[in-house]
Amino acid sequence: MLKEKVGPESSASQISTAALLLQHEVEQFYYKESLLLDRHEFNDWFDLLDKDIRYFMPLRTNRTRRDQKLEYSKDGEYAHFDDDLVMMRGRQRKLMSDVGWSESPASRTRHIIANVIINDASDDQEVHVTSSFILYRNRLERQVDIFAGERMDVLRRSDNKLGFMIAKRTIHIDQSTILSNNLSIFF
Amino acid sequence: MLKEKVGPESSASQISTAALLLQHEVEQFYYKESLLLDRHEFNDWFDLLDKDIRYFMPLRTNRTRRDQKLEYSKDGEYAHFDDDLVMMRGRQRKLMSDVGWSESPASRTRHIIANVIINDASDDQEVHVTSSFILYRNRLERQVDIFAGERMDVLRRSDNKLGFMIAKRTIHIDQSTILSNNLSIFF
Amino acid sequence: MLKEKVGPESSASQISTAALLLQHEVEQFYYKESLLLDRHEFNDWFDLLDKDIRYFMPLRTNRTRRDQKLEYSKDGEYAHFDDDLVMMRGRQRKLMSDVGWSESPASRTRHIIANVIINDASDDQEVHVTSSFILYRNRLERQVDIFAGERMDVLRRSDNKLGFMIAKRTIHIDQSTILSNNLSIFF
Amino acid sequence: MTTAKTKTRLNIGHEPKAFEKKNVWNVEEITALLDEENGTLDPRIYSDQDLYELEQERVFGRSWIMLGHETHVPKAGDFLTAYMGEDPVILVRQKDRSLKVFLNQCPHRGMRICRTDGGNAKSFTCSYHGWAYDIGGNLVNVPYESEAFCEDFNKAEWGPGQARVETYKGLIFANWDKNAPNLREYLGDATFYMDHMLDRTEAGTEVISGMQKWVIPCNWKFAAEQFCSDMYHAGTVSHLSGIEAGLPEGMELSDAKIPTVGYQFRAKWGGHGTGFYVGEPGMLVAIMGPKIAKYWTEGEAAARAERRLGSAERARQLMVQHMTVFPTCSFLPGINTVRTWQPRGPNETEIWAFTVVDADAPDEIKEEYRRQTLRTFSAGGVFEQDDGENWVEIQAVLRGHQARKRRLNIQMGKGRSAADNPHYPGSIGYVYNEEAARGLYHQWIRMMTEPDWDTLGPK
Amino acid sequence: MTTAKTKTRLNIGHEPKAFEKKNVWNVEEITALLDEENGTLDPRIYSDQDLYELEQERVFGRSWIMLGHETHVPKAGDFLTAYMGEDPVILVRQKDRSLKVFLNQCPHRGMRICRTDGGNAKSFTCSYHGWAYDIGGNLVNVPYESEAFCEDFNKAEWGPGQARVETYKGLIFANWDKNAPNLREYLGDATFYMDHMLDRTEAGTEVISGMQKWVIPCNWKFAAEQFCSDMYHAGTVSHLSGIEAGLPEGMELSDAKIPTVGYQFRAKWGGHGTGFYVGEPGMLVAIMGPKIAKYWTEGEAAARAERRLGSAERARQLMVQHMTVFPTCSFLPGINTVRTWQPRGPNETEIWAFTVVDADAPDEIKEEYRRQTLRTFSAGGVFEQDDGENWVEIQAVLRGHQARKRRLNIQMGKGRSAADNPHYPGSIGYVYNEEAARGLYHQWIRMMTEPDWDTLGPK
Amino acid sequence: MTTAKTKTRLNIGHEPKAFEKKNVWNVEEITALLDEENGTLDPRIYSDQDLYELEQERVFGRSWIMLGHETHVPKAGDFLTAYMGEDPVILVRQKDRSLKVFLNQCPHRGMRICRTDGGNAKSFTCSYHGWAYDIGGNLVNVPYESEAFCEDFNKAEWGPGQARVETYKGLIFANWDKNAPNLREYLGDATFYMDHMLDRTEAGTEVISGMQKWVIPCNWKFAAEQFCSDMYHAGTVSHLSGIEAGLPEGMELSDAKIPTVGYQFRAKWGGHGTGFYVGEPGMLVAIMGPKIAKYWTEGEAAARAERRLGSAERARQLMVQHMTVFPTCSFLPGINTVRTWQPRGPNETEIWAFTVVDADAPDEIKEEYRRQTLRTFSAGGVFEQDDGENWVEIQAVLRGHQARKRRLNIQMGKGRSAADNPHYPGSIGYVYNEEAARGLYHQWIRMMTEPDWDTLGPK
Ligand code: FES
Ligand code: FES
Ligand code: FES
Ligand SMILES: [Fe+3]
Ligand SMILES: [Fe+3]
Ligand SMILES: [Fe+3]
Repeated sequence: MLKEKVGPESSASQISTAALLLQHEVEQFYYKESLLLDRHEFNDWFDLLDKDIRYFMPLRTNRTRRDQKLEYSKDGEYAHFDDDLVMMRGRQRKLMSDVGWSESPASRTRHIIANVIINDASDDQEVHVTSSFILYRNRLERQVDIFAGERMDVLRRSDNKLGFMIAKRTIHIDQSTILSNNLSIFF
Repeated sequence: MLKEKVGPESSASQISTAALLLQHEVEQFYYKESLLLDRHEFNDWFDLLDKDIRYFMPLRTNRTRRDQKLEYSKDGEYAHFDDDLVMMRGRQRKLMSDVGWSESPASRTRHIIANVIINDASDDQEVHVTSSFILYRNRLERQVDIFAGERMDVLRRSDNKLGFMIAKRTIHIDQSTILSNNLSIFF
Repeated sequence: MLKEKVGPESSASQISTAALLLQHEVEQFYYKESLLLDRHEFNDWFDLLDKDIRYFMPLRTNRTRRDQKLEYSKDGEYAHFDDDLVMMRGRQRKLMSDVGWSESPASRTRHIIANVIINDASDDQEVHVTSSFILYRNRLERQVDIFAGERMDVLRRSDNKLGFMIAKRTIHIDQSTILSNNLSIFF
Repeated sequence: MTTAKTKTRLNIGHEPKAFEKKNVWNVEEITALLDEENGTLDPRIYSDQDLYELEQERVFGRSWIMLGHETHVPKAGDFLTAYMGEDPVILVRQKDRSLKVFLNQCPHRGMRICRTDGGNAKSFTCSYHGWAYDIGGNLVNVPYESEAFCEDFNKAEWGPGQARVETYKGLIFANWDKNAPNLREYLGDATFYMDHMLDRTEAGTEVISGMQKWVIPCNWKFAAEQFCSDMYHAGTVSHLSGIEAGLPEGMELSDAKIPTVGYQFRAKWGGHGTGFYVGEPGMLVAIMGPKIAKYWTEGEAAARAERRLGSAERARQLMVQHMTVFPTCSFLPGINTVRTWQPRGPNETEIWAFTVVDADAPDEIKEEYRRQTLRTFSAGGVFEQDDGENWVEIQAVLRGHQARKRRLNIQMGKGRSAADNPHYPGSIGYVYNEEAARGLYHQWIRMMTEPDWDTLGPK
Repeated sequence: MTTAKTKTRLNIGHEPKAFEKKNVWNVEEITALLDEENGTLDPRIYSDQDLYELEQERVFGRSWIMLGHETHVPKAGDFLTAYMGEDPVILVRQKDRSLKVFLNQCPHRGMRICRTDGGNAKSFTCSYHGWAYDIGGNLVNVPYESEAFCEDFNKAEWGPGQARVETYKGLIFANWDKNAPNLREYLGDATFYMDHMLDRTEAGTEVISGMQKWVIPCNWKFAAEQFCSDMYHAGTVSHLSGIEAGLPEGMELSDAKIPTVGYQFRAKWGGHGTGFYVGEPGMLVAIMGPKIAKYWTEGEAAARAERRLGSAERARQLMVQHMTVFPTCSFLPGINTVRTWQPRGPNETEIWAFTVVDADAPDEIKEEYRRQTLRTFSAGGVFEQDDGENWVEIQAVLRGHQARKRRLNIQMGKGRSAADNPHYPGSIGYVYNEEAARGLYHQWIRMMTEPDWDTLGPK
Repeated sequence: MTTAKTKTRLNIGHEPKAFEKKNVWNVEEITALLDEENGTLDPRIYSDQDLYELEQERVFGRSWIMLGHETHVPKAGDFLTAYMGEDPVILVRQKDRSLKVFLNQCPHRGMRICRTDGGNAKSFTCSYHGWAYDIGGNLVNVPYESEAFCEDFNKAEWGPGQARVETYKGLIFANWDKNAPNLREYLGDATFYMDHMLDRTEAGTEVISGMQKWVIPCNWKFAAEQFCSDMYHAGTVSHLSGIEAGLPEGMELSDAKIPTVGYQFRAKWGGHGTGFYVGEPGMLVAIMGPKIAKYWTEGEAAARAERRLGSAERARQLMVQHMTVFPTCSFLPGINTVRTWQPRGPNETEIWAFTVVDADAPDEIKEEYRRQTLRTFSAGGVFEQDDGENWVEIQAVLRGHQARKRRLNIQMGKGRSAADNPHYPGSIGYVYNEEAARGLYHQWIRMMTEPDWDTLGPK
C-alpha cells in the first residue's frame, strides 16, 4: 500500500508532500497561536486578527433529533460573540488595562488544539480549517472551567512570524448553558 | 542530525516520507471520523464499520500493583461493549429513532484524538493503530461527562471518502466506575 | 501557494521535509512516552531520563496583571518538583514497591500531548520542545483529577527504542492550588 | 396537597400560619436581617441554605416571575421551557393567542414532560410512560387507561400545575399564587420606568431571537440588587475597563467623563427599583456606540418616544438606566438587555438573557443592538465579565464565619429620598444610592414573613 | 456504642424508642408520604436529605442486601469489596466454604482496610498503621502491641463489625441486624418468583465474571420501584427505541407487537414485587435475540425448568420478568441481568450489575447471554440508556418547590389485585400495575417507622 | 452585631450562654465524642456538618492560627493573603515593622478586597465600588462620600475586622478573640519543643520563598492529629515506600532499621503535642539525606544548637520530630516543613506548606532543605503522597452509617504518660502513643463547649 501511494516519482507523492507541509504549517500556526494566549502575550495574539475578522460564537440549544437543524442560532440572532476588529480591539484594551478585574489576576488557560482538518486550500491565500479544542481554564484559588468545541477558521497567508492571519473564526461550543461565570477568555 | 536522516537520495528518507504520509492519512481519518460523531452525522459514521467489526470495551478494575495484570476483564467476561455489526446496526436504528430518548436531544460530544501511534502497517490492507482520547460530553441543560482512554484499532483500506474502514476497535476507558448515567455515545 | 513552497527541487522543500520528519520523530517520542506512563510501564519510562535530568515544576501564583512576571516561583524558591536522577530513581523504587499505597491500586492516567512546537533543533544532539498537555487521572472508585499545562523539554538523541532521552523537563501547571490530594503521578 | 408533616408543624412559636414549609428562621430573625434605620444588612441573607429554601416557597412561589417576551412564541404551539425559581415550566402560545404556563413535571411519576429548550408542539408526550398533554397542559391520553387504572382515576385532575400568566407590554410574567395581586397592581409605579424601554413606539418591542444562559456561583440577590439600585459600581470602578473597551481609538480612559447627575427610584410597594443618569450621553456612547446613542436621543424614534412618554427628559435625556422588577426581572433601558436571575441554590445563579428592540426600528439599529449588547452585556460582555468576577468573590468570602457575622453597609443615601418629585413617581433620590436596595430587601422580608396578601399586598 | 447525643434525644414526641438517629421526620409525617387509599405519593420521599439519612439506619441497616453471587468468590480467600447502603464491606470466602461479610473500616483510626475491587487474600493489612486481619475479619496483629498499648486493650474486641450472611440459590445477602428474620423468612413468597431465574436447573446459576458499575444522579427508589412494579414503562414508550435496536433488519417498529397479557405480584410481606408477560415471546426475542428466546422456551433446558418449576407456564410462557427484592436487589429473569442500586445520597445511585446463566447451559448460550445483556441492560445498553435518561430528569425536576409539593399519581390498578390466584402466590393483579410499587413504599414506611421486629417482621 | 436569630436561641437547655451560633449538638453530646477513660472516639467528629460549623466559631474564631513566617513579608507593604478557618485575611507588614491581619472582606457590600496571593501594596482598593483601605486596614476613601452617603456614615467604623497578631520566633499567628490568652501563654510548654526547629541559632529561621497549596478531601483533624501524635504510622507501614525512595542505591528496605526509641509530649494545656525519636539518625538520613543529617547532628551548627537548647540530646539526638500547635499549625523539626491545615468543610482540607531553614545556614544546606522537603513532604512528596491516600479513604468510608456509629480506638499508651520527666516538660510517654491525640481532642471539646476564657484558659 505504502509503495503505491508514495513512490518518489509519482505526482501523488508530490501532492501528498504538499499536503503534509500545509498541514504542518497550519498546525504550527495553531500551536503557536495557542501559546500566545496561554502565555498571556495578548498583544501578539490580537495582531493575528485580520482587518475583516469576524469572531463569532453562536448559541447552541437543546432540540429533538427532528429539530436538530435548529441547534445553532443563526446570523442576526443572539450569540455568545459576534465581533469585528474594532470590537476586538476594545477587548484588547480592556484586557491590558490595570482595572480589567475579570482577567487580573489572569486566567490560566490551556488551549488544546486537535483534529486539524484542512477543508479547502484551493485559494493561494486562504485556507479553510476545522479543528477541535479543549480549553482548560483555572483562575484565582480554585475556579476551573473546561470548554470543548469546534473552530472553523479562515486563515490568510501573511508574512508575519506565524505565517497566517485569522480572517474568520466561528466557534461551536459544546454547551447550551455556558458553565462559567463569564467568557473573559478567547477561543 | 537532520541532514543525515533526510538527505533527498537516501532510502531512509523515502521510508520516512512514507511513514509521514501514512501517519497523515490515519490522523485525518480519525479527525474526520470524530467530526461525523460530533456533528451527529451518525449514518455516515456507522458506514465506517466493517462487516467483521468488533467494538469492544472491557471493564477495568482496581487491583494491587501485584495483580495489575488482572486489571481488564477478558474475552468471555463482562464488559462495557462487545458488539458486532448486527448489534451496532441496531444501535444505529435506536439513535436515529424519534423515540430514542437518551440521545434526543442529542449529546454534544467532542472527541479529541491524540497520540496516534501506528504500530503495524506491514500488511498492505490493514493498519494497527493506538491512540489516546478525551471525550467531552455535554447534554441537556448542564450534564457534563469527561471520558479518557486509549483506542486500539485495526483500520482497513477502503475506497470510501475517508480511506479506511474500522475493522476492530478496542477501547480502554480510564474509569473503573463509569462516571455517567449512561454510555449512549460512541468512542 | 502550495506549488511555490513545495516544488520538488527547491531547497525550501528539503528543509521543510526535514522539519516534518523531526516533528514526526518528536511527536512519536511523546506519544510513546505517554503510553509508557499510561500503561504503567514505569521502569521503561524512568529509563528515558538522562543522567543529568532536571524534572522541575515551579509554583504558580495569582498576581495582578502588573505583577504577572512574578507568577512562577524561581530557581531556589519553593516548587512542586525539582528532582535530579537520584531523586527520580527513588521515586521509581517507591512506585514499584508493594507498599507504595498512593499508587497501588495505580492511578489510571491519560496524557494527551498536543501543540508540539520544536523551538530549537540547531544542535545535532538536542531538541528544545514546547508542548501542551491535558492529564486525566482516575483512581480507586471515583477520584478524578484533571491537570493541564505546558512542558518545556530538552530532548537528547539516543539509540534507545524511542530515539530520545529526556535531558530536562520543566512543567508549567495551570493551577495555583493543586486540585488533588497528591501528585503521585508523572507529567 | 397539604401533608402531615406540614400540619404537625403549624402552631409553633411566632410562625406565620399559612406557609407550608417548616420555619427554621422565625419572623423576628428574618426581619432583623435588614436594619433600614442603621443601614446594615446581615450577609447570611445571601448564604443561608434554610433561607434559600423558604425563598422558594415564599418569594418564588408568590411573585410574578418574568419568563420571556411575547415574540419568543409568536405562533400557536410555539413554546419555551423556562423556570420559576427552581421549578421548570413550559410556556406555550395557545390557539386563541393566549399563553399558558404549567409545571414541566408529569403528575404520574414526575418525569420532565419536555426536555428541549423550545420549538413548536402539537402536544407533549411524557417519555416515561407516554401520558400525553395538549398544549394547554391538559392530560389527554393515558395508555391502558381502561385496562389498568382504577375507578376513581380522573384525567381531568392530573394535568400539571398551572400558573397564572399576564403580560406587560411584551414581557411575559407568571405566578403560582392565585391570591397574588394582578400583574399591573404588582408592578405599580414601576411601569412608569419600564415604559422607557417598552413603550417608546406604538409598535412596541420585539426580541432578538435567542436566549443566552450562563452560570454564576453567587446568590441571585447580588445581581437583582445591583440592577435595582447600584449605579454606584458603574460610576466608580467596576466597569472602568468595560468603558475603556468602548472608547473610540485614540481616546484615553482618563478623557472619559463619568456622569454624576441622575435619580434613583424606590417603588412605593413591591421592591422594584431603578436608577438612571440625566443628560451626558457619553456613557451610553461608550457602551452602545454612537449609532444607538443617536437613535435613542435624536431623530424620529426619539421624537416618537417623547410623544408617548410625555417628556423630552424621559425620552432623550434619561439614559444608562438600570432596573429590577422584584424579584428577578432585570433590564437596562437604552441598552435593552433583559434577563432573569434564576436561583440554583444559595450559592448559584443562572442568568437567562435576551435583547429587545423597538419593533419598528430600522434593521441596522436592530443589528447594532444585537452586536452591542453581545459585546457589553452577555457572558462574554466587557461589562458583564466584571460583575461576574465581583459576585463570585463576594459569595466565596461568605464561606467564612467572621465574614458571615459582620453586617454589611447599606447606608448610602439613607433618609435622603422622598416621594415628592413632580416628574417621577415613587421615592426619588440621588442616582448614587442604596435606597432602592433597601426597598428590595424590605419587600423580600415582607414576602418571607407575611403569609397573607391582605397584609402583604399593595394598598 | 450508643452515644450521649442519641440518649438525650430518645424520649421526644412520637418517636420510635429504639432508633439511634435523631428524627427530623416523625412517624405521622413519614407515614403520610404514601397514601395507598387515594393512590398518591409525596415526591420528597426521593429528595429529602433527612429521610435519606434515616434510611441508612432504618432500611439499609436492617434489610438483607444482595452483594453478589457465590461464583464471584469460588475459592477460599477470594473476596469482593461491596457496599451495604453507603457502608463499605468485604465479602470473603472462608476456608470452610462459608462466607463472611465485615465492615471495610479499620477500627483503629478508621482507614479502609482493603482498597481493591477484589482478588484473593491470605489476610488484610491496614495501610495506615499495619493492623492485620485474617480473612474472617479477626484482628490478628497489632504492631508494637506490647510496647505501646494499654492494659485493657484486647484484640478480640477490635475486629471490624460483622454482618450476617445468608444465600438464596447462589445470591449472597448480608444484614447488619441480629434481630432481623432470616433470609428465607424475609424473602417469603418472593422466592417462588426468584426461582424463575435461579432454579431452572439442578446445576443452579453461575456468574459471567465481572461487575459493571456506573452512576446515575437519581434516588435509588426510582430504580427499585421500576424493577419491582413498572412493566408499564416497557409496555408504553420508554423502551421503544431499545426494541427497535433489536428488531431483525427489515422489520419496522410498527410491526412489533407489545404484549398486554401478564401478571404482577406484590409480596404479602416485605415490599418485594415482580411482573411478567405470559405468552408472546416477541419481546424476549427483541431484547435477547432468537437464540436465547429458544433456549428459554424450548428444548431440554426448558423441559428441565418445567420439571423443576412444576408448570409449563412458569418455565416457558412467562417472560420478560422484572423483579425487586426489597430494597435494592433487582433482576430480570430470562434476561438474567442482576443488580443492586447503591444509594449515594438522595440524588445519586450507583448501579452494580452482573449477569447470571444456568451453570449447565451450553457455552454458546452463556456467551449469548453475556453479549445480549451487555447490549441491552448495561450502562451502554439500548434499554438501560433510556431508564438513565428518565430517572435523571425526574430527580432534577425535584429541585423545584412546586415540584416537591405536588403529590404524584400511584393509582394504577388500585384495589384490583387479590391474593387468590391458584397458580401464583401473593397479591396478584394485571401486569400494567402499581400495586407492587405501593407494596414497596408500604414496606419502606414500615421500616422507617417501626423500631421493633416484633411488630415489623412477617407473622 | 448580635442578631435576632442569635438572641432568641440563647436560653435553651444546656447550651453555653455566649456563643452566637445555635447549637445543634449540646454540651453532653459534644463531650461524649471522646471517651478518654476507655480510649474511644466518635467518628462523627470528622464528618458532621453541624460540628464543622460550630468549629468555625468556637475553635477557629478563638484560637491562634498560624499564617506564615516573618520573612514571607520582610518589607513595609509586603502582604500575603491567607485564611483563618474559612475566613480570608490579609497579612501586611506595616511601616513600623509591626504586622496587621484583617478580614479580606470589604464592609460595604462584602467584596474580597484583595484577590492576589501576595505582593507589595501601598493601599487596597475594592474592585466593586472603589472603597480604599490603607495597609493597616483603615478605610481611607469612599467615592462620592459627601454627595451620596448619609449623616451618620463614619469611615472610621467601616474598616474590615481586625485580628490580633503575635509572633513566636518567626512564625506569625493571629486570633480574632480579644479575650484569648496571649500567644506565649497559649503555646505554654509547647515552646520548649518548637525551639528545636525555631531556635537553633541566634539568627533564627527564614523561609524558602513560596507557599505550596493543595487540597485533600478529608477532615483537617486527621492531619492535625497525625502531626500531633502519630509516630506510629511512620514507624509501621504508612511510609515504608517513602523510606525506600530515600535509601542509597543498593540498600534494601529490609536493611533499613525503623527506630523504636523516643518520646511523646502532650501539652499540660492547649492541645499541642509532639513526638520524636532519640538517637538512630537512620530515618533522618532516609528522609533528608546524609548532608542534612550531618548538619543537624554534627559540626558547628549542631554545637551552636546544643548551646542554645542546653542539651546535646535535644540538639543532636532528637530527630524526625512531628508537632502540632493546636489547632492547625504543624511542622517537622529537622525536616523543617511547616504547614497549616485549612478547613474547607467537614470533608475537605487545604494544605498550605512552606519550608524554613536556619537563617545562617550555608547556602548549600538551604538548597538541600528546599529540594529534600520538596521530594518528601509536599503534594508530590514521597512521604506525603501516602498520607493523602490514607486520609482520603478514611473520610470516604465515613459516608457509611455503620462506619459513623462504631467508635474508633484511641487507646494506645492510655494511662502510661506522666508529667515527671526531668528533661522534658509536659506529660511524657513512649514515642508510639496516642496520648497527644487524646490531648488534642480534649482541647477541641473544651473549646467547643466552654464559652468563657475564665474557665477555658490555662491557669
Ligand atoms: S411519569 Fe410521565 S407518564 Fe409516567
Ligand atoms: S487505621 Fe488501621 S491500623 Fe491504624
Ligand atoms: S463592596 Fe467594596 S466598595 Fe462596595
Ligand atoms: Fe455591572
Ligand atoms: Fe426500563
Ligand atoms: Fe505521615
